[in-house]
Amino acid sequence: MSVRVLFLGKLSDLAGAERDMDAPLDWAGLLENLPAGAKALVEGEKVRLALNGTLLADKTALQAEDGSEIALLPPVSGG
Amino acid sequence: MSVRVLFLGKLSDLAGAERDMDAPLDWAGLLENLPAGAKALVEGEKVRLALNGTLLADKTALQAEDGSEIALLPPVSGG
Amino acid sequence: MKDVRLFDTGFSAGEGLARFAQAVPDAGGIVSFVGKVRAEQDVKALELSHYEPLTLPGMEALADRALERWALDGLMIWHRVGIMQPGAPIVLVSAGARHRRDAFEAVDFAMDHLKSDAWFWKRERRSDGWHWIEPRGQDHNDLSRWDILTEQD
Amino acid sequence: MKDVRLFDTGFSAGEGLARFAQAVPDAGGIVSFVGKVRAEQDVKALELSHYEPLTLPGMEALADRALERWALDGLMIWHRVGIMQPGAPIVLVSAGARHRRDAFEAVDFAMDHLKSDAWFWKRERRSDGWHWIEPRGQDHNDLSRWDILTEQD
Repeated sequence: MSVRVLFLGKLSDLAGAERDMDAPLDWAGLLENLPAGAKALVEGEKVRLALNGTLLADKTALQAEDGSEIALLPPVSGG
Repeated sequence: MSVRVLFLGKLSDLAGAERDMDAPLDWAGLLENLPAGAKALVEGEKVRLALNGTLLADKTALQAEDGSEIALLPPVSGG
Repeated sequence: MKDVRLFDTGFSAGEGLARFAQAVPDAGGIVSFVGKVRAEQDVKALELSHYEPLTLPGMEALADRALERWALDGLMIWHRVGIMQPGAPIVLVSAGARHRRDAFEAVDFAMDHLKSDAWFWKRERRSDGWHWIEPRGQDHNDLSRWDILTEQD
Repeated sequence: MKDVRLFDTGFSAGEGLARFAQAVPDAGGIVSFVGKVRAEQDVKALELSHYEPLTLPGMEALADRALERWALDGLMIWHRVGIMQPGAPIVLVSAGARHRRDAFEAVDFAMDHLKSDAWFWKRERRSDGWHWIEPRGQDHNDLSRWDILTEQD
């Protein structure tokens, strides 16, 4: 009963490339399981969240079930 | 004692690719030696004149000596 | 004709260009962009990471938007991911069209969006370790050009 | 690096692109345009005539203006003259630069000027004979874009 959480870009420096968290998982549960540095970034408006390959318009509405994949996506790199 | 006159683009259909004319040759002399169809175009503002590889700002100021080359240049083709 | 690919090993830009030219024999003009890892002082390697479930569909959607917006015979978008040495090709975009303006704009549009709007993260390895490359203001200016044009359409 | 040539026989666009890429190893981006004789209904051949004492110096001057105006590592302008079959390459322009915007603009600028402002005359052979190709309005619009930009510089 777990959810896989992927950390892209510089989030991977703060939280590792991926972590498994207990399912079901909502936004508050996700934040609780993050190291402080990653949590501050993930809470910010610049980090997007994809659930099973689809971007969420409102990441705070996250509801992840067992077997889901969450990706946390910081702003992409420039030119 | 002659001047070579080159006809580029569609002027070559009206006057052939090149003609030799008696030197010295000025603007009036050049026009006199052209067939009527070519003359009308050459007199128009769209045809440029180069003397020995240099464009004349005012083609009516032409003064060509023996051995000179005149090129009559209609507008270039588009795309 | 649409050819969108992600490569996790090196590709030859020359072969890609030749293949594309053969695939659009009727295009009067082909515009191409080849982007390589810059040989900068103290940059040993570049790593491009991505999130595949978004990256490839995003590139496909980008190609579809360009094919819809301009009159193209074909569009190719090839992109590397992984660790690359200086001088290695990262990206190849080619557009073939009857009129060169369409091909220019489509390649320019695709590059602006790949650089700023596609799911790639870059970091450089220098003598003191890896450094993430942050978003650049210029890229957002480049992107906003297209939004303005869209509003005027 | 500047490579400006007129060819009275066919050239390989692929070889030109490969040669240019080798000549500007430090350019992070290379933009290229390849123009070919369009395979149009009833066009058997295209003839491009020129006046060499103006054409080649004009192309050299065009390259110099582009090299002055944009930060380029190199610029290549290759152009065919003579009689060509449909599908044959007519023109190849490549610019290499550190920043892709410079390379895009330089190639676009060079093409606009080659098309409308260079000493080439074209005619097509159709089943009923040769037909001269007249100047096009679009080309003059394309050219005037650069004049406006110059005034704003």
